[in-house]
Amino acid sequence: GRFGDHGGRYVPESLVEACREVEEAFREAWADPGFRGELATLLAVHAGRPTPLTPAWRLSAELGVTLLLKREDLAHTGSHKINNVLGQALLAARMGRTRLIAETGAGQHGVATATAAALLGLEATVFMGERDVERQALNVFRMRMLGAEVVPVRAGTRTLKDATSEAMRHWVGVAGSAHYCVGSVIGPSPYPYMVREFQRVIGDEARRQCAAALPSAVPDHVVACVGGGSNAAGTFAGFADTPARLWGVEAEGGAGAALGRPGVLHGFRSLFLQDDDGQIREAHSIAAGLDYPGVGPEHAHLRDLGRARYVTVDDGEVTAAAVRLARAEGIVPALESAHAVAWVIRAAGSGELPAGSTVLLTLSGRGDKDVATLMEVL
Amino acid sequence: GRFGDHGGRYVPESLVEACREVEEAFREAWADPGFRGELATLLAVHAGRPTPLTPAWRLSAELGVTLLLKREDLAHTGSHKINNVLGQALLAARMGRTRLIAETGAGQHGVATATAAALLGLEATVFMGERDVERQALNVFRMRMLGAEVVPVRAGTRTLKDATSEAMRHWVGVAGSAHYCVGSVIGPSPYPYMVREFQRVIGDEARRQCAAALPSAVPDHVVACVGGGSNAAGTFAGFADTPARLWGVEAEGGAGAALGRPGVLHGFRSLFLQDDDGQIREAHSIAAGLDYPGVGPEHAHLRDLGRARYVTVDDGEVTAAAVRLARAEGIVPALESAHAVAWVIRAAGSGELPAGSTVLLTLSGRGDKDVATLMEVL
Amino acid sequence: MGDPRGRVRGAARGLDRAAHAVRPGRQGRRDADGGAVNALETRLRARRDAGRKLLMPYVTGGITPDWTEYARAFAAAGADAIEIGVPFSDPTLDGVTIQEASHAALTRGATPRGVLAGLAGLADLDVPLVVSTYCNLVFRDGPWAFCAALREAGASGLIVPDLPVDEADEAADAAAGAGVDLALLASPATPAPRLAEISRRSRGFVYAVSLMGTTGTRSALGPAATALAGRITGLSDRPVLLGFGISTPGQAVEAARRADGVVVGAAIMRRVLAGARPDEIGAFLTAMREALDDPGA
Amino acid sequence: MGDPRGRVRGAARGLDRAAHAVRPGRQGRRDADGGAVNALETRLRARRDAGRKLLMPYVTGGITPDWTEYARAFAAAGADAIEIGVPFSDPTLDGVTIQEASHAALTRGATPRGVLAGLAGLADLDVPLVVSTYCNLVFRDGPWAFCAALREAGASGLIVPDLPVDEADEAADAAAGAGVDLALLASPATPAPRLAEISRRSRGFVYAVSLMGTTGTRSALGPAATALAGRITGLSDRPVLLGFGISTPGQAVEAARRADGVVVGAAIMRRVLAGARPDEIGAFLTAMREALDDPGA
Repeated sequence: GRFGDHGGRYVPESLVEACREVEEAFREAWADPGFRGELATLLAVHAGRPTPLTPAWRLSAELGVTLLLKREDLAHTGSHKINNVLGQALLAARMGRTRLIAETGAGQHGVATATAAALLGLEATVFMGERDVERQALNVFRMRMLGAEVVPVRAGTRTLKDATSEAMRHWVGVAGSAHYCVGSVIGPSPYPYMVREFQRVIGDEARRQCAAALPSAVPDHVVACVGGGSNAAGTFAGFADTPARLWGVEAEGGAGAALGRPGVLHGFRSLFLQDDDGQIREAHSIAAGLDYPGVGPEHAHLRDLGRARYVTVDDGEVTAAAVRLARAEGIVPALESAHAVAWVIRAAGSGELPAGSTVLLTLSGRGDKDVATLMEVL
Repeated sequence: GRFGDHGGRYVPESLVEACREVEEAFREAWADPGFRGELATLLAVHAGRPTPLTPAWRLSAELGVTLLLKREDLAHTGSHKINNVLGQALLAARMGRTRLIAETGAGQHGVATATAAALLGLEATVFMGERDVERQALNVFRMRMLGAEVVPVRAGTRTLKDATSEAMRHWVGVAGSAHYCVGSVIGPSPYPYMVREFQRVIGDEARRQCAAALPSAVPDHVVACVGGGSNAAGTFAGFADTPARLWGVEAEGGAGAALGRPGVLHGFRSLFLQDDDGQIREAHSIAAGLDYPGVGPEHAHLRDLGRARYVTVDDGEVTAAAVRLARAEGIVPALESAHAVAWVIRAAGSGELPAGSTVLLTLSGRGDKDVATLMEVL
Repeated sequence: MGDPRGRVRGAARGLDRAAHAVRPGRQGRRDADGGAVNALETRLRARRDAGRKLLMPYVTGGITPDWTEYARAFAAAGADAIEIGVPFSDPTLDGVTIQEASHAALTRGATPRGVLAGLAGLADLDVPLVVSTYCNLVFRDGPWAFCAALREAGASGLIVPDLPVDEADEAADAAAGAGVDLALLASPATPAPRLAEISRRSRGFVYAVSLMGTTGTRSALGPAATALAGRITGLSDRPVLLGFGISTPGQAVEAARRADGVVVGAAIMRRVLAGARPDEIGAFLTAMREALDDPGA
Repeated sequence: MGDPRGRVRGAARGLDRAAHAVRPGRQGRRDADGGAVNALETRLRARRDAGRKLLMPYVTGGITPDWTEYARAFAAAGADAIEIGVPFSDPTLDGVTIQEASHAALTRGATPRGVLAGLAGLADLDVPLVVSTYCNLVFRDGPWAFCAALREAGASGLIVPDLPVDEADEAADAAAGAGVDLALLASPATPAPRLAEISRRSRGFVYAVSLMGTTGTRSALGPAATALAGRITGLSDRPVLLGFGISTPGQAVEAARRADGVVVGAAIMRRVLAGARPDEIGAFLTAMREALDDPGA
């Protein structure tokens, strides 16, 4: 459960046994071809995998690079989140759990969890900051329509960070019957590792698709946005053993990897935005899914190793990139994903991505959910 | 351009030549492996085809039938509309047109058209009833974000019917430079035929997928919702030469095929809701995409032949079906698609679909767009 | 001159301005054998051949309770034919003015039956009545029934803007059977062979659409308008009326240089919708009549 | 009786209620060599062995400007140790009351440094001070620095609820190095071998969590609570304090049947948040003290 200095299992003693059970069940399931096959079937027939690899023809021409988009926005429920929740829901059912617990910010992971729960006949309880409940009323309704219970969290900043804390508190009391379905490569061990494994389907598919699409087989650069970092971790996993340079793009106001300092929160040791006293700072990003003050421990480790680099873009670049991708390719990206696009645009302009480079970018989700936000700022 | 007594080209003389040019260009393109290949590539790498065939495990068990869902909700932009607009946009570019014109009701076809236009570097002008512009502000913004011009139509009932009329009026003046991208299997010849051909990818894929999924290879019943009827026409096309029984499910308040009388509107002869004088009646459905007083001429013909049957469900059955599918399968369907689900639920209960039947249902789109509507009624 | 029909255009100036100057018997429109003698086309040809530029004003049937008074004012102002629109719920070839007029008439309760009954009340007028409407109303009870009703109401012509020549067979037969002239439309985009067919199969007159667009007033007539009229008159001896966008005496005169006459619709209905009474519309048309009769004035 | 430590529980009744009855030298907490003599555990063992049931009240440092007065009231009411929470922004194991208290203290400007400075002002009290906080604050400058600061401030114990035994090595070394007792937590879900390890490695006392849940008052103690205390006392001679959900004298007495004492936190902070002054909290604790000392009363 360690990624160098990061990771670990910094949880209340009451949760240690629950985490250990998840770890044991996951390791056993992951080694079981039956489980792997069942998950692969669900991903194919229900979630729409493999997702396509789309050459961004016009934007590539404009930028002078070959840009390929891994289209997680086309996965069921609108983002890569479904890959992970289907895996965890299947695991929970295998463990005899009857309910999923999840935290959610903008609601994407909550909707995905509610979806997987419905599909597998489990109950779902989703914790969501009260402020997000108000801002994301449509996603709240989607979750309820899917049969999930949505619990507004009134503590702290009433956003994702607090929803995560509350989900952990709730899990303490029900760990014997409920599985905590963490939404990113965060949380106590084995979550960062397990979620990465469930998301590596992105990278594995993209690796094969790049091999078919590129003369070089492997792209020169692999780019993904990073909040907790699950789509990036899943993407990077497919290219870890290649010479591709890995780039994680964070929100300027939520840049755990780029700007955080070592700390412990939500059960894991990693890099967190915090003040000199160690109080966690509230993250700020136009993309609700990047509005998290930390980063998954594997990313902290990849940064320590220099294997991946972490960069930031600001909200203005992000909205401009979203509009540019929409107009050039007919794809309205999630604002999270637009961070990766924004950095590619900047880096192609600055020469950090040299002309002629091949770039794989994981488009983690679709922008439908962000239209109201964009209407306010554009 | 005829389907039995239906179809034809009842357009102002000013549009006859434009229709003829579309027909000629389409026939030539459709016979050109280069065009077919280019479209197939776009559908695969950009729109996410093939879409999966999802066994509705839990609902099947509840209903006592084997229900397979053709997942057009997973196609890019959220519905089958993209199949048609990519075809027409590619055709328009081939014809040297620089702009697409489209009508839209809820905005799905408008968003798809704006998307295809962006992808192929065309301009787009979308006509939308003023009432729909107000009701569907998010989709209006999506279209504008994709670079399309959205023109509110203030005539008549200020909904889809009037937007269609206005798009035709506009086309008269610009037919030399702009292509009218009709959104369903309606309009003057060659549109009903051409759109059906562009949508038959649904049926062709489903046919192959059913052959792999079902011991009988072909389902006993094929069900799709019908507004203008493009997803149904595309689905039926794949099963025309099989013994499968074909069912088109209409909205009670927009049932052109089930309740309409012969007439001519928007360039084609078919079945329309109208009063004794021949004035077209306004359609009413909770699903904006079925809010059209007519039906494509091929459906009128299939009804005349008895090859397909057309049935209706009411708004209450539709919302109940949407919730039931969401809870059973983790799929929130578009309210249009929920019509087909509602009828399968009813017909399985009544024995019209006998126990043990195999049923293919085309889930034409996803329900994200309808969440606000459902919030009001549930 | 290149005029294939060898008429003396200048002769128009010698005619009286009022329509009754030519005075065809209105019983001609009721002739049971198909009415070749006194049908619309006969009347228009005669006037055209006499050197008169033809004027066909339009009114939406049922637009006001006393809408037939507008037709009477047209006649008094020197109309050579009168177009009466039977309002349809979805007038896809009409611009905003006639859309609005149609909507207003339908809101007032106008029906095809009611409009035709109004026409019957114009039986004393000595001007051919031409009904225009959309396919759906013609096909509702079938074109045979519709054309019979037209004839019964005293109409001698029919215009169906969404019925191109390719789709016109049955309606043409029905119209001919009822002694009603089905006028076809031609547009600037119509290719030559097709234009010949339209000219050949049209009855009453050929309705030349002046521009690629909908009905409605325009600030200027494009060159395509008169070019189209010229193309048709080069193909056929049938009267050619130019319509769409003609709203001023000057435009009417310009249109009539190559065409045999003009249709004026939206320019009238815009005034009617603004509240103009029949006498005011009459004055507007009188000015147009005078300009057509004396284009040099 | 099954008590493995063979103490005479009834002896507790003979003790004075006030903490100074046992009177260890406060200089003991400042002993440079690690303070084995006067450290937290020594004190608690001594009292426990004397038959006294232990009471450790909790206050959130910085909750009011004069928050240390609450600690003084605890001491006066007969506390055997005092737990001072250093507020953290994200108290994931705390229920709503202590979350609210932490938030309020942070909003007032409370900092770890400030709270420790406050502790130093309690140097005259004759009750061991135990600091509780979350990992992130302990690790901010490293556990060695944090534990040194604790010692400097006069604290003799440390509780870190999100630091399970598996992750505790470095912090345990640092605490030991600073002469601070790092108390570990045990929960009803902890399996037997692990419970043994926790009991062995914990210092000061073993913090037995009464239930699977967060801090906060509960209407009743579950059977798991006393069962856990029994399991631990069966494994180790170290004092066992039962915490989470103990809010009434009756619950304290019930908890102390198997445990060596109780931790009372949310029940106090709920009153503090409602405005209770130190003397009112003192009265509340005095009642609890009396019940513990005379459970039959």
